[in-house]
Amino acid sequence: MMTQAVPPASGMLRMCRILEVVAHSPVLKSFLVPRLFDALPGQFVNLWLPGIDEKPFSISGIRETCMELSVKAVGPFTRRLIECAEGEWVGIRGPFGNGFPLEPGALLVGGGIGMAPIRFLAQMMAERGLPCTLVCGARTRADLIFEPELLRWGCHMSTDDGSCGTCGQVTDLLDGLMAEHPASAVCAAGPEPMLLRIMEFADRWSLPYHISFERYMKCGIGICGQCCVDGSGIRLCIEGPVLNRDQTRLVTEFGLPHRDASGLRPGTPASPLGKR
Amino acid sequence: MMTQAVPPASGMLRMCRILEVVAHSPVLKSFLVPRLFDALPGQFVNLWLPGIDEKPFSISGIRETCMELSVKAVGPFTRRLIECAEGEWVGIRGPFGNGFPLEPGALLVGGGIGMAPIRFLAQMMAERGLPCTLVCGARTRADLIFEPELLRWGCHMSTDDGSCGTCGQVTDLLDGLMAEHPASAVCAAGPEPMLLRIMEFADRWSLPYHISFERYMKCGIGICGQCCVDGSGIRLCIEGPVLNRDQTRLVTEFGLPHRDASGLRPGTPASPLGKR
Amino acid sequence: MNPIQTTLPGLTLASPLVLASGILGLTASSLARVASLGAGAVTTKSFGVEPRAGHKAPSILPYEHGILNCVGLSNPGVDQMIREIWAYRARSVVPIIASVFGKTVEEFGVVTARALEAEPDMIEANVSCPNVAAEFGVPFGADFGSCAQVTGIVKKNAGRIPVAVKLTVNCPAIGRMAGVCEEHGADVITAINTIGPGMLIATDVRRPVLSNLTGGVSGPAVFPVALRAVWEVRKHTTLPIIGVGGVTTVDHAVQMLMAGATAVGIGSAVHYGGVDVFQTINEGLREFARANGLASLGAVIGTAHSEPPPRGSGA
Amino acid sequence: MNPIQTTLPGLTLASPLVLASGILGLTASSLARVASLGAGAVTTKSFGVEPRAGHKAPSILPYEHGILNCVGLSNPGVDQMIREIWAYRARSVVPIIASVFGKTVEEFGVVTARALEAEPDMIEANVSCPNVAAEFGVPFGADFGSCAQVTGIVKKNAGRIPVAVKLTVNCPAIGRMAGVCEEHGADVITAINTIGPGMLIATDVRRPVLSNLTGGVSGPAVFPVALRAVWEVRKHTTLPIIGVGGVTTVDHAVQMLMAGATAVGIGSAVHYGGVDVFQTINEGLREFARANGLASLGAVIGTAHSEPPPRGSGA
Ligand SMILES: Cc1cc2nc3c(=O)[nH]c(=O)nc-3n(C[C@H](O)[C@H](O)[C@H](O)COP(=O)(O)OP(=O)(O)OC[C@H]3O[C@@H](n4cnc5c(N)ncnc54)[C@H](O)[C@@H]3O)c2cc1C
Ligand SMILES: Cc1cc2nc3c(=O)[nH]c(=O)nc-3n(C[C@H](O)[C@H](O)[C@H](O)COP(=O)(O)OP(=O)(O)OC[C@H]3O[C@@H](n4cnc5c(N)ncnc54)[C@H](O)[C@@H]3O)c2cc1C
Ligand SMILES: Cc1cc2nc3c(=O)[nH]c(=O)nc-3n(C[C@H](O)[C@H](O)[C@H](O)COP(=O)(O)O)c2cc1C
Ligand SMILES: Cc1cc2nc3c(=O)[nH]c(=O)nc-3n(C[C@H](O)[C@H](O)[C@H](O)COP(=O)(O)O)c2cc1C
Ligand code: FES
Ligand code: FES
Repeated sequence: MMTQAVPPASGMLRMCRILEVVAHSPVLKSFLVPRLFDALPGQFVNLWLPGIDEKPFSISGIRETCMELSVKAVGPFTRRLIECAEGEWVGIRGPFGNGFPLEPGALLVGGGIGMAPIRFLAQMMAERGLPCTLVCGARTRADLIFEPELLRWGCHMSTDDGSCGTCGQVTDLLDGLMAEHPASAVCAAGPEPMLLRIMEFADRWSLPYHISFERYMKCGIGICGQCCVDGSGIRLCIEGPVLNRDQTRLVTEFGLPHRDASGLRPGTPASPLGKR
Repeated sequence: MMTQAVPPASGMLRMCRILEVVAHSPVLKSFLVPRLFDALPGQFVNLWLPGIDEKPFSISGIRETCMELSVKAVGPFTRRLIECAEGEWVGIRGPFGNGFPLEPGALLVGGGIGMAPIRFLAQMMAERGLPCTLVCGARTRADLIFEPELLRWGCHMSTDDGSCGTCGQVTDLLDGLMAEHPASAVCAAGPEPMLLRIMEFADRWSLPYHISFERYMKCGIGICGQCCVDGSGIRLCIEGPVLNRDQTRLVTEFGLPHRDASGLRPGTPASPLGKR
Repeated sequence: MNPIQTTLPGLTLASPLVLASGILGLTASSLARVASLGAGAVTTKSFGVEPRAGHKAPSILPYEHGILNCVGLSNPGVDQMIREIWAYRARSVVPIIASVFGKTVEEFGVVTARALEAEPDMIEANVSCPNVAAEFGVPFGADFGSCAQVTGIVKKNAGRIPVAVKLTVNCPAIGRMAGVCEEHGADVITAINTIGPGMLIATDVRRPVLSNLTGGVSGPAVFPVALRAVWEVRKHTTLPIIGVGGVTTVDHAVQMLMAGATAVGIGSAVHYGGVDVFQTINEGLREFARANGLASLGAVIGTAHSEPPPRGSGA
Repeated sequence: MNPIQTTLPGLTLASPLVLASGILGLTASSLARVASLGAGAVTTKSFGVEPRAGHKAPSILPYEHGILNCVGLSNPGVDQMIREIWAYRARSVVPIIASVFGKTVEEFGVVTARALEAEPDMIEANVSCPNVAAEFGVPFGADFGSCAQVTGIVKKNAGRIPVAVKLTVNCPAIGRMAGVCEEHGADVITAINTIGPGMLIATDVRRPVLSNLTGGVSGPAVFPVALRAVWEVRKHTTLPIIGVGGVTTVDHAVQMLMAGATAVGIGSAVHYGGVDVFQTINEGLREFARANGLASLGAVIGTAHSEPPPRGSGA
């Protein structure tokens, strides 16, 4: 009768005020909130706008007393979120997930808003004096967040329209960089087509890789099953969102439209596949 | 939302088997159970006989791996309890209460089954090399538990019938002892009439005293109010069972029949005292 | 001005914290001690016409997340409790609520009439006890009709003294039940009593531990359930509410106020925070008022109702 | 011999631990993973005829002693769930229970009939959803009549597949409710669903946190309530019981068995003990069997009923 189950505190809500808002572009902003906990690059939080909704966001950086989240307006929630001002109350639950490993000599690749966790990873590796090569891509210069910082870290950049760095896709840079400075591993976050090309690249060079996935999430604490990837059934909110090669290979839904809040994958036929 | 109230574990039930039964007399037995926790002399536990009832008992001693309870058969529960054999399961909740202070040079006085906590106190003071004078009394030799041990500690004894030690009441010995070796304080447990005489004695010699009280108890965790003494309202299961002079002086029900399980004091008139 | 002062019908409380019934509420001395330690009002143990020893021990059993109890309405009976309340009133000016119960509707009337002899500041009818007259002995508080009857008879017998009805969450709809009480004359709703009931089994001996097999659950485990109940009562009535159930922290107390409670009951928290819990939470509430620039905590009562969040997308 | 093997109608389970509905039960892969990690059976998320997004977030909110949820029966609908069960069956031999719900009695019938296409090992009717046809939309499981109707129609439509009815403790008397289910053809009782519901308020913003304001409570806080419910069901029926609610330790699981459960549901414990909780508790149960010289855990099922302790002295 005495075997105590101590609830891990991580899933519980904490309220805090937004300390500072940094606008990168009209649709891209970073929010500084108090550093409520320690976290690893790749881990994420659920951010609650009271009365609105709660959604997952990667931690994009941690400083002594504050923590940063970087948001791209893509739909109702994120559009509302980027209107938030300094001093507004938000709820935070987390940190959730596993995070990236810190691999000296790794190639860190971020695409679009996928730069958020990669920036935190680069920051932490720089702090610890671990060498790495940073590569980032976006559609246009306006989508590039953290630009000054990235330049300081000697980041290789590409934009689809050439408005900053190389013209083309971030993956176009990789083979060249690899030939110059062989990397030890690849850590990447970004849109799924980009991730697919990065996986091909890593396979080509036999590099270990660690890739951050996004799926619809609800609980963050590993019980609702909403974020389980087809194939292995691995929960991205616990065992992910960063998966390694072995884990990624088991994902059978790569590139398919994501399951929605009901668990349905858009586009799946309405009638069952058949009977045994 | 995160302010956690951590429940103190002390009120929770633990099950264990009786390790050994020591019969002092047909109505007096000691039970050795595993040492489930550390405790101070004067603290007590609630002992549950599955399916029967649960009652409070002082801890009468603690050794490396076991803990002792000493029981006198006085009613249905204790009569059943002393029939229990080695290997039987009992439930234990505790340790409850405050315990005696360890006062070097104190006079430790136990009467009847009140020897239980006093014996533990003597044991602990001996272990710590703290000097003390031990006095104990009983109606007859058959009521004297721990006799061999007491003799070893040079205990002064009295029995009402003279069958062991001085003939008379334990309190008769005190003035003489005090004249010989002035004590620093008195720690006592036993029947209330004896305690009353000890308090008078201590007042006469201006000695601090610490007296263990018994009242009807239910919860042991300070919420039911069953053990609150009239006057101060102090809870004997938390702030007691050991009270000092200042606390004892506030007890207005000293020597009255104890409140029963309903909270009623036997003998109180059935109609209210009157109106304002 | 005392920022944490609150009012209940006919009463001013120096603190919103009310000692809940059944906790340290058996004797004048115990009640007076709790009053002196910072309670804004104290409630007696529920009493009936006759003394009751209640169930055997173990009748109070903490588990990791709360406390189970089957004390079984043990109480020394109305005669003795009149004396205790009387003695309490000689010692403390802190308001005292007399909690009463009956096995029948009539008994509720009788015990209320008798309790008046002690001139308590409020009568609280504990309707969680089983109605021995009803089929299956369901509690008065689980049935709209019996709850109405009890409220009516207690109100009638209480004269000018305000009446609280203490509801259980084990009923079809606590908000509507509160509405029924309001219609039948209740001045205050106290919500909630223990929930469940629950059971714990000692596996080594393959037996339930509580002497009565089951016991009501209180303590931090039940806080969200109590908070929801207070919220519902507030939605359905305009009566002042004493919100009870699992309150162990300052934040819990503030949540209760925001859900609509005018006062906040403190029961099991005495186990978790000691008798100092009244002072601890009072200080926290004062600090909360200060930090939020509130002249009075009254300003937050019911505020969580004012902007209902949008409903989820599901039906 | 596997000492922790247990049986439910038509099924042999290698472990008494059953993944509870709504936990990791949305997809074939997730269910198969849990099965491979030691569950004796798995239950799908409850599904209805149509996909439902459920309530907005936060819809799942842990507090210190348990978890609140208002996911609102979100599910991809019967078509998709048939595919998932189908895919699961291609991957795992561990029995799968299809949990179904409807907004009306008829819908329960329809979804059951459709679910049969996937040939699950058991159908579990989740009667905790509100009956939209009833006054005040009380849940089917809170009303003897509606619960009987649902049981009847699900049983009729399930053909030879055994039917479990999953009861809520928010009903007048769960033991009698189980009796009603038994009379109307239920083969198994699953008890219990979440309790409460509960609410939590974020005091800084003076708002309830859950999008739907309130949510059902699960997790260790509710264990004693679930245990008592299982005990009552056992008292009133002879049906096998899947005991669910707050089980997070080996001792909890053993208590459930002793109270009368044949199998033990594991839900929120996945939060507290990780997905390894199945293996952890299985090992503990094996050790329990060994230490107690039991060839089979079956020997302890219901044993806490065999020697009812004497009643307390109170009435
Ligand atoms: C682990 C993780 C980390 C993320 N990190 C960031 C980040 O650092 N910065 C950032 O801007 N965005 C991040 N996102 C994405 C962010 O959660 C979505 O952009 C946001 O939820 C969209 O909500 P909406 O209402 O604005 O748009 P909607 O129109 O509702 O949705 C737009 C897209 O976001 C996805 N989405 C919506 N709700 C959820 C949900 N509950 N969980 C997961 N995906 C959802 C939808 O599937 C859709 O593809 C992250 C997502 C995950 C899973
Ligand atoms: C702090 C404390 C320490 C004690 N230590 C010891 C000890 O070390 N050894 C020992 O033999 N006895 C001890 N007792 C007394 C012991 O609890 C009672 O003897 C026992 O409860 C009697 O139960 P019964 O059914 O045998 O007798 P009953 O006939 O029921 O009662 C006999 C006497 O015990 C008292 N009693 C009964 N129930 C309780 C109860 N729940 N709480 C308190 N008193 C009760 C009654 O008031 C009565 O005076 C202690 C009591 C207290 C309060
Ligand atoms: C040991 C104990 C005894 C109780 N006795 C009574 C009682 O006599 N009358 C009553 O109305 N409530 C009684 N209650 C219920 C409390 O007043 C309160 O409603 C409940 O415990 C929930 O609040 P809490 O979590 O703060 O304890 C009792 C509770 C406990 C724990
Ligand atoms: C997030 C979540 C979702 C749930 N969804 C369902 C459901 O769809 N159908 C159902 O019958 N029970 C559902 N339940 C209830 C569980 O199956 C279980 O009965 C309850 O949580 C108590 O068990 P636990 O304490 O082990 O979690 C859900 C519970 C949780 C926490
Ligand atoms: S978000 Fe619920 S399991 Fe991952
Ligand atoms: S025994 Fe309950 S308060 Fe002391």
